[in-house]
Amino acid sequence: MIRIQTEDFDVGAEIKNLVSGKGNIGGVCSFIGLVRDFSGNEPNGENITSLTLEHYPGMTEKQLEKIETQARQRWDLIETLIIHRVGQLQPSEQIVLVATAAAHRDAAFESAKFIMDFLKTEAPFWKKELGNKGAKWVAAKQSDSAKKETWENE
Amino acid sequence: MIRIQTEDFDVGAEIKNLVSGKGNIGGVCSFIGLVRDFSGNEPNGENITSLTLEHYPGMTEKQLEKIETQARQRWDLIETLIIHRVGQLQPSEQIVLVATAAAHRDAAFESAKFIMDFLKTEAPFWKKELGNKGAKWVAAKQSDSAKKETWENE
Amino acid sequence: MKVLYFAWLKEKTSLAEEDLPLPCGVSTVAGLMEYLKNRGGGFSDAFADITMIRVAVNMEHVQVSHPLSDSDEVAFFPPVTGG
Amino acid sequence: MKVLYFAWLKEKTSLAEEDLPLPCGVSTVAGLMEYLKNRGGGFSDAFADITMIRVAVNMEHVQVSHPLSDSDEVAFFPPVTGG
Repeated sequence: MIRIQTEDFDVGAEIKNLVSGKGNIGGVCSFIGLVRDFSGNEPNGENITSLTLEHYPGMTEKQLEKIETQARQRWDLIETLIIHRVGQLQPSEQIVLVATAAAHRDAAFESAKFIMDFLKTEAPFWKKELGNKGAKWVAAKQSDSAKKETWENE
Repeated sequence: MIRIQTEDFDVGAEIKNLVSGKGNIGGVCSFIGLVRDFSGNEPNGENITSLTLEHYPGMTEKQLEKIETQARQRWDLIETLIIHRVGQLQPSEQIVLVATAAAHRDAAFESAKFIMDFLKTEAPFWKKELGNKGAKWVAAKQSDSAKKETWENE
Repeated sequence: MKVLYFAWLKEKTSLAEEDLPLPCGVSTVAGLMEYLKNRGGGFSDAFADITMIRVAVNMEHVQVSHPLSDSDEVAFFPPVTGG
Repeated sequence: MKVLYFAWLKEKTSLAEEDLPLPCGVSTVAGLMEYLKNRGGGFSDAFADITMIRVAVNMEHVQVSHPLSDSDEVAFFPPVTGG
């Protein structure tokens, strides 16, 4: 399941809902991405006060569904969940939740990692940081593309 | 942190507590192990009605602490949590929670997997299944030892 | 053709989206980018370095050599930074 | 010496733990297992196939060649199945 929303999410409730009524689930792996809080700790003395997440409605869902489908083709999964927030977020707030449920733990771990690696490079979200030194668009990491390519070459 | 307990745990509250007040956390990876519910689906028609978890008090904590220490030596982790239940559990109940918090997602994913792989082979817990065809001690999986050895040979 | 701009491309062009006929002589994404760059002002700034820009046609990531038709939805944006 | 039994070893020996002097002539875990097996009854059954048994001395996993002293805590159990 895929959800794009401005509101926060309750990890415990989401996972409980994901596994409820499906007795063959042996394990759930989840990843929660948070807004890092650098208050006063940025190397350049910058203080980030908020983060704005922009996205491309329609394409976001399309890309996340494609990633979910690929994960389900690659591993034996019982349930998958991707929740991604958009709009303005404060330091320490939750940004993303990916959860995968499977009979066996390896499938759960690997697929959650796979979904995060592809989400980071394929899903059209952009972060803008607002700080005491002004606003700037976060630059993409080369390491994220490298992680995606590792999966493609497996 | 390590906790052995008979009571259930609240995944959302545990993760919230883990990250609270630590702003440098960028991601949390968690794994939840559940009692699988085979009601009527066991190949031999067996119906498992409950699971009893026995452990070796003292050694359990010692082994889990050692695993946590090894994970922290291997990856740059901000927080780690292991909760394992003992006593009698029903199908679909939660057995174990492992959560790792780090600045970057790879450290969180890898260390949570590492902790689960070592917990499965080093922590002195034993499962006994009670079903309509009687009680039996669960056999250890060869694949779990193989996973642990993969880490040791890295 | 519908053209969308996101993140700093939206800021530099001062435009989130526009309806545009496929310009005469343009048949690929690269051709459209060249056309937009020559519009001047914020567009010249936004499209100054096309190595900084990623493109989707009909919500799929494509290369700049991708062909275009008048019914396409084309989006320009920087490398994504979600998660 | 404190000796502990877990899971089906506890069931077969009908014993969770006992205090035992280090038996004369026993200096390793293997020697102790041989001694316990020769006790007869449930112990013979529990220690019939020692490849099924894992051992901890002072709460650390050890091989059967591990030496024993009278102050040790020794535990016998099947391969672990937690998680």
